[in-house]
Amino acid sequence: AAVKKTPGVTAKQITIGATEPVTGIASAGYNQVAKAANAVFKYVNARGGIYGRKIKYVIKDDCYGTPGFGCTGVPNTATQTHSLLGLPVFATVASLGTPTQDTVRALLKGDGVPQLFVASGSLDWNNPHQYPGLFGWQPSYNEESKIFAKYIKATFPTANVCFLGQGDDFGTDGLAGLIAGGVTPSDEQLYSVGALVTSSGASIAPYIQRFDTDKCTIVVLDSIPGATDAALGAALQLGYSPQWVISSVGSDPQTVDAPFVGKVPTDPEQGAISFSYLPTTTTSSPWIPWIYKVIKADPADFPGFTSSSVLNGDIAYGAAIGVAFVEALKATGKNLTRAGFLHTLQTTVFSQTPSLVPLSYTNSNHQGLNGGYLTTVISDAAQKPITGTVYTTDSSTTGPVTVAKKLSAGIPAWIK
Amino acid sequence: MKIEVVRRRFAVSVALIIIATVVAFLIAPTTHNGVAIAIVLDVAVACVATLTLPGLRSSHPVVARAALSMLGVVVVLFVAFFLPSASDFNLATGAAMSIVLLGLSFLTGASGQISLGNSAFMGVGAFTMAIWANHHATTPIFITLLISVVAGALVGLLLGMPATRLRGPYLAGMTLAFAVAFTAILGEFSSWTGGDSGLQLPSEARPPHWLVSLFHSGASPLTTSTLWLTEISIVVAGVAFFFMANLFASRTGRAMRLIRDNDVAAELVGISLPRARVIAFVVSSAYAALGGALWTLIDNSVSPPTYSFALSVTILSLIVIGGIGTISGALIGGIIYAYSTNVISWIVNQTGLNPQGNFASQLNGIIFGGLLILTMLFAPLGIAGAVRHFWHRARNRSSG
Amino acid sequence: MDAFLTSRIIADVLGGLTNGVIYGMVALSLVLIWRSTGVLNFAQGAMPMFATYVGFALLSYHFGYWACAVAALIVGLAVGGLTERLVVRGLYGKPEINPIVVMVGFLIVLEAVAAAIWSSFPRSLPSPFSSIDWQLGGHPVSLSPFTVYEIGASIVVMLLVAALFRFTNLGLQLRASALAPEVSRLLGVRVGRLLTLGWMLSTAVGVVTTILVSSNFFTGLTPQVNDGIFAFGFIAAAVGGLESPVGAIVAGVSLGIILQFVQDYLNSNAQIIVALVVLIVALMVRPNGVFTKSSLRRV
Amino acid sequence: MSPGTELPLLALEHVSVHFEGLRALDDVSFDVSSGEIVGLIGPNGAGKTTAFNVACGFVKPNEGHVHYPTAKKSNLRPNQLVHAGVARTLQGVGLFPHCSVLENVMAGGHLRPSGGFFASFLSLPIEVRSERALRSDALAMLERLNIADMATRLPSAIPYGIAKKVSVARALMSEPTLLMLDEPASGLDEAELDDFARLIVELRSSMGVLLVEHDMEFVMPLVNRLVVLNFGQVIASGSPSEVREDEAVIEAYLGVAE
Amino acid sequence: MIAIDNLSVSFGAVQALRDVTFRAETGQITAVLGANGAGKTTLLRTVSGLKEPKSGTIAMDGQALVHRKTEDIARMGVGHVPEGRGVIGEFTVEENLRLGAMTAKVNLKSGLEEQYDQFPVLGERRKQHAAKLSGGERQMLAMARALIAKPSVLLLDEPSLGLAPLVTAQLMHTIRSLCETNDLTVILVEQNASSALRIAHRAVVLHVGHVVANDEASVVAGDENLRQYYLGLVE
Ligand SMILES: Nc1ncnc2c1ncn2[C@@H]1O[C@H](COP(=O)(O)OP(=O)(O)OP(=O)(O)O)[C@@H](O)[C@H]1O
Ligand SMILES: Nc1ncnc2c1ncn2[C@@H]1O[C@H](COP(=O)(O)OP(=O)(O)OP(=O)(O)O)[C@@H](O)[C@H]1O
Ligand SMILES: [Mg+2]
Ligand SMILES: [Mg+2]
Repeated sequence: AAVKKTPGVTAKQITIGATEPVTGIASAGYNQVAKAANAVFKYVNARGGIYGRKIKYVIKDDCYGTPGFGCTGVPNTATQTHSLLGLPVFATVASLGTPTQDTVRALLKGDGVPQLFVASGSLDWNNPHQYPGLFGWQPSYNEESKIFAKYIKATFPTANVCFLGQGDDFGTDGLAGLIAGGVTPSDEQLYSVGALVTSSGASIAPYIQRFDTDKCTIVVLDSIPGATDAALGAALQLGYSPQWVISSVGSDPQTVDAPFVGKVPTDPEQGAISFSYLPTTTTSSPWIPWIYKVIKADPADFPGFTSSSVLNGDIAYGAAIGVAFVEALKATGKNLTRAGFLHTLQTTVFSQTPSLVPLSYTNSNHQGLNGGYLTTVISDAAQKPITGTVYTTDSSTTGPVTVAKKLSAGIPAWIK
Repeated sequence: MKIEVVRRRFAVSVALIIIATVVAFLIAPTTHNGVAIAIVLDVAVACVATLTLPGLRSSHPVVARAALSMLGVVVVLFVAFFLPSASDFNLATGAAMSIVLLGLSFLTGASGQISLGNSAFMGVGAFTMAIWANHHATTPIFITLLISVVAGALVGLLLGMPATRLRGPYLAGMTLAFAVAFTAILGEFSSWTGGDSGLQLPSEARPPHWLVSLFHSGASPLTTSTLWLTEISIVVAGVAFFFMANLFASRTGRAMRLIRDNDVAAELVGISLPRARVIAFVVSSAYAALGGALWTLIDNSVSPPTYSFALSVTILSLIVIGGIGTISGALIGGIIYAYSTNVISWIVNQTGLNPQGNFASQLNGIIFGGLLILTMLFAPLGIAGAVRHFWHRARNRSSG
Repeated sequence: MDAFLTSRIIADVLGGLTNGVIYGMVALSLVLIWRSTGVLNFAQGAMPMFATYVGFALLSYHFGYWACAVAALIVGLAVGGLTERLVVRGLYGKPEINPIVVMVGFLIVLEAVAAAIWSSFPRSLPSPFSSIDWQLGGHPVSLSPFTVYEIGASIVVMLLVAALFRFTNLGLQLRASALAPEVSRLLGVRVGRLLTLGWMLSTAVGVVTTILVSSNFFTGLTPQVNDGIFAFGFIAAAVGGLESPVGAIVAGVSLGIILQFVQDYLNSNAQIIVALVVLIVALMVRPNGVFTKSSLRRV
Repeated sequence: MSPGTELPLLALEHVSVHFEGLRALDDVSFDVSSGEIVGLIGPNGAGKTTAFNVACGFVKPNEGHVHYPTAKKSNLRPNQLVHAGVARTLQGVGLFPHCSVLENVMAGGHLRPSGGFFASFLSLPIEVRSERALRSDALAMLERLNIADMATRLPSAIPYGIAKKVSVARALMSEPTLLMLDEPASGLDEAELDDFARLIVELRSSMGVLLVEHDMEFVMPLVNRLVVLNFGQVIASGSPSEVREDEAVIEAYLGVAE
Repeated sequence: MIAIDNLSVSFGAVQALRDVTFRAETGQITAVLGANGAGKTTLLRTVSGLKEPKSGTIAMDGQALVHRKTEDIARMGVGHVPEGRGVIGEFTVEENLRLGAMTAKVNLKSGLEEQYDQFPVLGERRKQHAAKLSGGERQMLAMARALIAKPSVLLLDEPSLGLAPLVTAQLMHTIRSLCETNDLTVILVEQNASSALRIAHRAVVLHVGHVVANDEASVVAGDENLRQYYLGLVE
C-alpha cells in the first residue's frame, strides 16, 4: 500500500534528535541525560529494535547558550534544531532547558515535528491548544513546590520559611506553588543565572547571609546544582544550618557538593529534604538494577561504569525518558506516523516506565508526570524516601495534593 | 569604451537572458519556483555581461562593485535552491554573520581599533528587532530591520565616543567589559527583554506574502519556513557587501587606514581622529546590529545568552581566519561559520571517535582555537591574505 | 551608627577584600606579562587552570595539598615557559591584535583540552584551612582561616612582584626586553630568556590565584574556573594601568570592595555593569589607566 | 609683494610653555610671512620642537597666543591646521607605511570638498568625481617632483631622500600658504640636500616656510631670516649674516667660527 | 680590533653588502661613509649580530663574531649606538643608564657620575622619561648609555644626527680622546662626511654595498674623485 512517508522513519530506522549542553558551563551533569536515554535506545536496538526499526538518536550541542569560552563556535539552539530538521527527524526527544526549548517551539510546530519530553519542569510545555506537538515530562516546578508545602505545613508548622529561586520560571513557578500550597515565605529572593556564571557561586552568598540574619529555619531552594552548592557553601561559611528543602532539579546528591569533597567532614547536603519522581537507589525498585544493566552495556558513552558506580540523578532521568519513549513507540504500533504517535501518547497511560507514577497525557494536558515522594539526602551519593508515600497534584492553584492511587508497575517483559 | 562593444554585448546578453529564462522554467517543475530561478539566472547573465566590459573597473568602479556584489548574490541564491534545507538554513546564519564580520573587518582591520564587543552590538540589533516587533507587530519587517540598525549605530556612537581616546589593550578591555556586561544589562531590563527566556517574534512579524510565495516550493514544510529567510539574508548581505566595498575604496576608507598607520600624520592632513574613530565604531556596530537583527528573524526568537562574550570571541576568530581588513575575509568567515559544525561532525564520523565522548565534544574548541593560533602565526592576513599572496606569486612567476 | 549597619559594612569590606585581592592578582599577572613582554594575555586564566589540574592530579597518588600546590606552581612555570617559546615567540613586534588573537585561540584550546581530559565536572581541591567564618558574639565576621590565608598569600605574592619591578635589576631588564627588545640586546640583556621568565612568573602568579579560587567552597576546579574573575581582573588592570603593578593591586582591591557593596545593596547582576561604568569613567579621565604616568606624545 | 607689508601667516605672541617646572619656551614671539623662509635654530633642548608643536596645536601654550592672522584663526587643534593653510612635515619622514606613495600623497588632499561619509558609503557621484580628481592631482604632484615612477611603491621600499620628497609632496597637496619643516635635512646626503634646497626656494614664491634645522651649511644660504632660541628664549633674530656675527649665538650654538 | 672579511649581506633579493673587507684598528676611529642606502647601518647591525650575513667573517681580537647572539657580542664589549637613537622612552634617563651599566658589571655610581659630568643635561633630567627629552638630548643619552658600559669596541651610527653644531664638535672631540686614551676601537658611521673625516684615522667608503675606498682619512678627504662621486662633497 502506498503509505505517505513519515519524516525520519524508514522500515529499518527511526531518527530522532535532541539539543543539549554537551559542552560549556551548563554541561556538567546535564550532558549525561541524553546519553543515558541513548543507552536505553542502544539496549533496545540490540534486542531487535521496535517492530524491526532501530532508533538513531542524534544529539546536538547547543551549549545551553551559556556565556563562557567552552562554547566557541557552537551554534545556538535554533541553528542546531534546524540541522536536526534537515536530517530529518521524526521528533525531538528530551531536549534540555526552558529558555532553549522555548526558542524553538514555534519552529518545530511550523514543521510539524513533535517536541517530546522536554527536560525541564516549566509550565511552558503544557499548552496543547497552541502547541499540539509539545510535551513535558517531569513534574512541574509548581507541582513539586505544592507537595513541599504540604509537607512543611504538616511537619514544621511554626517554621520561618525563606525561599531562594532561579530568576526564571523555575523560581517563579516554584514560589507560586509554595504559596498555592499554603506556605508563604517570610523572605523570597531570586538569583540570576548570568551573575552565577560571571562571578561564580559567590553571588549566592548575600542571600544566605540575609536568611541567617532573618533567622530563617527552613530554606527552600529552587536552584540548579551549581547554585545549590553555592548556597550550602555560604551557609557553612557562616555557621548557619537551616533545614534545607531543595527541588529535585538541584538536589542530586552526587552532582551537588563536588566542591566540598575533602574540605568538610560531613556532606553539607545531608539531611536536606528533596523530592523525587523516580525511585531512589536506596529502594528495591526493579528499575534500579535494570538501569545499571543498560548503562553498563554502553561502555562507549559511559566508560568505567560498573555495578559499584554511583547512579546519579541525571543518568536515571535520561534512562527513564528513554524508556518512556520506547514504550510509546511500542504502543503506537507498526504503522508509525506522527499523528498516530501523538494520538497514542494522549490516550494511553504508560505505567511501565521507571517513574513512580504512571505517565499520562490527555489532549488537554501535556505536562507529564504529576507525582513523586519526598526524600532526604543521606550521603553524598544517595537519598532515600522519607515515608515512601507517593503524592500527586496538578499545576493549578486550587488542585489539592493527594496520595497517588495509581503507581507504576514493573519492567515490561519485552525489554527485561 | 567603444560604443559597438557595448551594443554587441547588449545583444548577446538579451539572447542569453531569453535562453536562461527558458532553461529556468524547464528545470523549475523538478525543483522550485520557476520565476525565482529565472530572475536569478537573468540577473547573473546581466552581471557577467557588465563585468566583462573592457576597462570597467577603472572607469566605473561603482558599477563594477555593484555588478560583482549582485553576481555573488545570485550565484549563492541559485546554489541555495538546490541545497538541502538544513544547509540552506546554515547559509542564512552564515550570511548574517558575514555582515557582522564586514563591520569588524572595517573597524579593526581598516581603522586599527580592536573590538571585543561586537557580540553586544549584534545583541542590540537582535533585541531591538524582537522588542520592536513585539510592540509594533504591524511594522513591515524591513522597516524593523532598519530600526534595529539605527539602534545599533546609536549604541556604537555611545560606546565609540569614550573609546576614541583609548589605545590597544585599554580599548580591548573596555569593549570586553561591554560584551561581558551586556547579558547582565539585558537582565536589568527583563520586562522588555524577556529575562533569561528571551523573546519570540510575533507571528505577524513576517515578510510580505508575495516574497514568501516567490520562494515557496511546496516540497517540504521545512522549506517554506526557511528558504525565504535564506534568500533575504543573502540579498541583505549582498547589499551590505556592496556598501562596505564602497567604503573601503573611498576617501573615508583611506582616512581609516591613515589613522591606523600614523595618527599624528593623519591629524596633520586634516583628519579629526575622534571623528574618524567614532565613524568606524558606528559603522561596525550598525553592521553588527544588522547581522543580529537578521538572526532574530531567522531564529524567530532571541535569547540573551546567545549574545554573550563567547560570541565576540567567535566573531573575532572568524574574521581573523578569513582575513582581517579585507572584504573577502568576511565572506570566507561567514562560510566557515555556516559549515564548520558540519565539517567537524564529519571529521568525528570519519575518525570513528565516539561523538558523545569527551574528546569529540571538545573538538570544536580545539579545532577553532588551533586554527586561530596557526592563522595568526603563519598567515596573519588570514585565508584571504594567503590566497592573494599565492595569486600574486603565481602571476609574477607566469609573467616573468 | 547602628550595630547592624556597621557589621554589614564591615562584612562587605572584608568580603570585598577577599574578592578584591583575587582580582588584584589576576590584574597583576596581566601587568607582569604586559610589562615584561608587551603582550595582552587573554589566556591568563586558562594557562594556570591547566597547570593546576596537572598539579592536583597528584592528589590521586595520595600527595597532600602543599605538595600538589608546589607541583602546580612548577607545572605553571613550565606551561608559561613553553607557551612563550612555542606560541608567543613569533608574535613580538607584530601589530597589537596578533598576540591578542593568538592568546584567545590558546585560551579556547586549553579549555577544550582540559574539558576533554578532566571533563567540565567541578573537581574539589582540598583546603588546608577551614572556610568557616569566625564568630564574634554569635555573628559571623566574614573572615575565616581560609580567607586570611587567601589574603595573606596574595599580599605576599603582590609584594614580591612589586619589589621585583621596583628594586631589582631583573625587573628593569624584564621591562626593557618588552619595550625595546633590539636595543636591550645591544646592551647585553638576554632578551630571549627574560621573555620566557616573564611568562613563567606570571603563570605562576596565576596558579596561586587559581588554587585559591578553586579551593574555596563555591566553585571547585573547572576548565572555566577563571573566566569570570579574568573579566574583573582585566577590568582592574585597565583601570589601574597596565604599566603599573601597584595600580593593578589597588584597582583590583577597590573593585572587589565596590562590587561587594553593589552586590549587597543592589544585586549580583549589577556587578559587571557597575564594573563597566567604573572602567569607562576611569578611562575617560585617564585613558592609560589611573596609575600610569601620562606620557606626552612626541611629534 | 614684499614681506612685512601685509599680515603674517603665523605669529607667536609671548608664548610660554612649562613642563613640570621646566620652561621649555619662555615669552617667545616671532612671525612668518608669505614669501619668506624662516629658520628656527638653537642648541639641543632649546625649545625648537616645542615651538613647532605649539604652532601646530600639539602642545597648548601656558601663556601667550598662537595666531594665524591671514586665516583669521588662532590656537588651532592639529587637524584644523590645514584649514588655516598650514602644512607640516614630521621629523623623520612620517609617511603612512602601509599605503602606497600615491595614497600618501592623496592623503594630503584629504580636506578637499567631497560628500562626506554618506557619499563614501553610497559612492555618490560627488565622491567618485572628487576621488578621481584627487588621484590625478596627486600624480601631477609626483611628476612635478620627478618621483612619479615611485607611485605604486610602499614607503619602506623607497630611498630615504625620496621619502622626504614624498612627505613634502603630501604637504603641498593641501595647497598650503605656510609650510613647516622639522629637520628636513637630517639624513640626506649632500647631493640630496642641494636638490631639496632648490625645491624649498622654488616653493617660497607661493608660500611662507618655517624650518627647524641644525645643518648650518644647509640653512644659512637658504633662509631669509633666522630666529635663534636658547633655554626657551629668543636670543637673536635677523638675517643669516647678522645672526652669524651675534656673540650670544656663537657662544651658545655655533661655536667658534672656523 | 675588528676584522671584517668578505662580508656579504642581503635582504631577500636586495644585496646590501657585497664582499666587504676592512680592519678597524684598536685605538683608532674608522669612519664608514657613503650615501643613503649604501649599507652602512647594515654593516654595523651585522657586526652586532642583529643581522645574519650571507657569507664572510667578522672577528674581534681574533674571536669570531658571526653566529653569536647579539647579547653575547654586547657582553664581549661591543657597544652599539643604533641609528635613530634607540633610547627607551618609557624609562627615565637614569633607568636607561642603569640598563646600560647592568650587564657590563661596572660600578654604577661612578659610571653615572662620569656620564653626568660629560653630559650635564642628563644629570638635570635624570628622573625624566626619555620620551620627553628633545631630539638632541636623546642622542646624548644614547651615547652615554653606551659609554657607561666601558666598551672596548664602539659602533656609532650617525651620532651627530640632530645635534647642534657645537655639540657635534664636542662629541667628535670626546670620541677621539676616548678612543686614544682608552684604546677603544671605534667604527663611526656618518652621513656628514666632512666632520667625520676631520676626526677619523681611517675611512672606508661604501657605495651600494661595495667598498670603493679604504685608506687613511686624510687620503680619502683629499681624493677629489671620491669626494665628488661618492661623498657628494661639492666645493
Ligand atoms: N613633555 C615634556 N615633558 C617634560 N619636558 C619636556 C617635554 N617635552 C620637551 N621637554 C623638554 O623641553 C626642552 C625643549 O625641548 P624641545 O624638544 O623643544 O627641544 P629642541 O629645541 O627641539 O631640541 P633638539 O634640537 O635637541 O631637538 C627639552 O629640555 C626637553 O627635555
Ligand atoms: N629590513 C630591510 N629590508 C629590506 N631591505 C633593507 C632592509 N634594511 C636595509 N635594506 C636595504 O639595504 C640597503 C642598505 O641599507 P642601510 O640602512 O644599511 O644603508 P645606510 O647606508 O645605513 O643608509 P642611511 O644613510 O639611509 O642610513 C638599502 O638598499 C636598503 O634599502
Ligand atoms: Mg627637536
Ligand atoms: Mg643608516
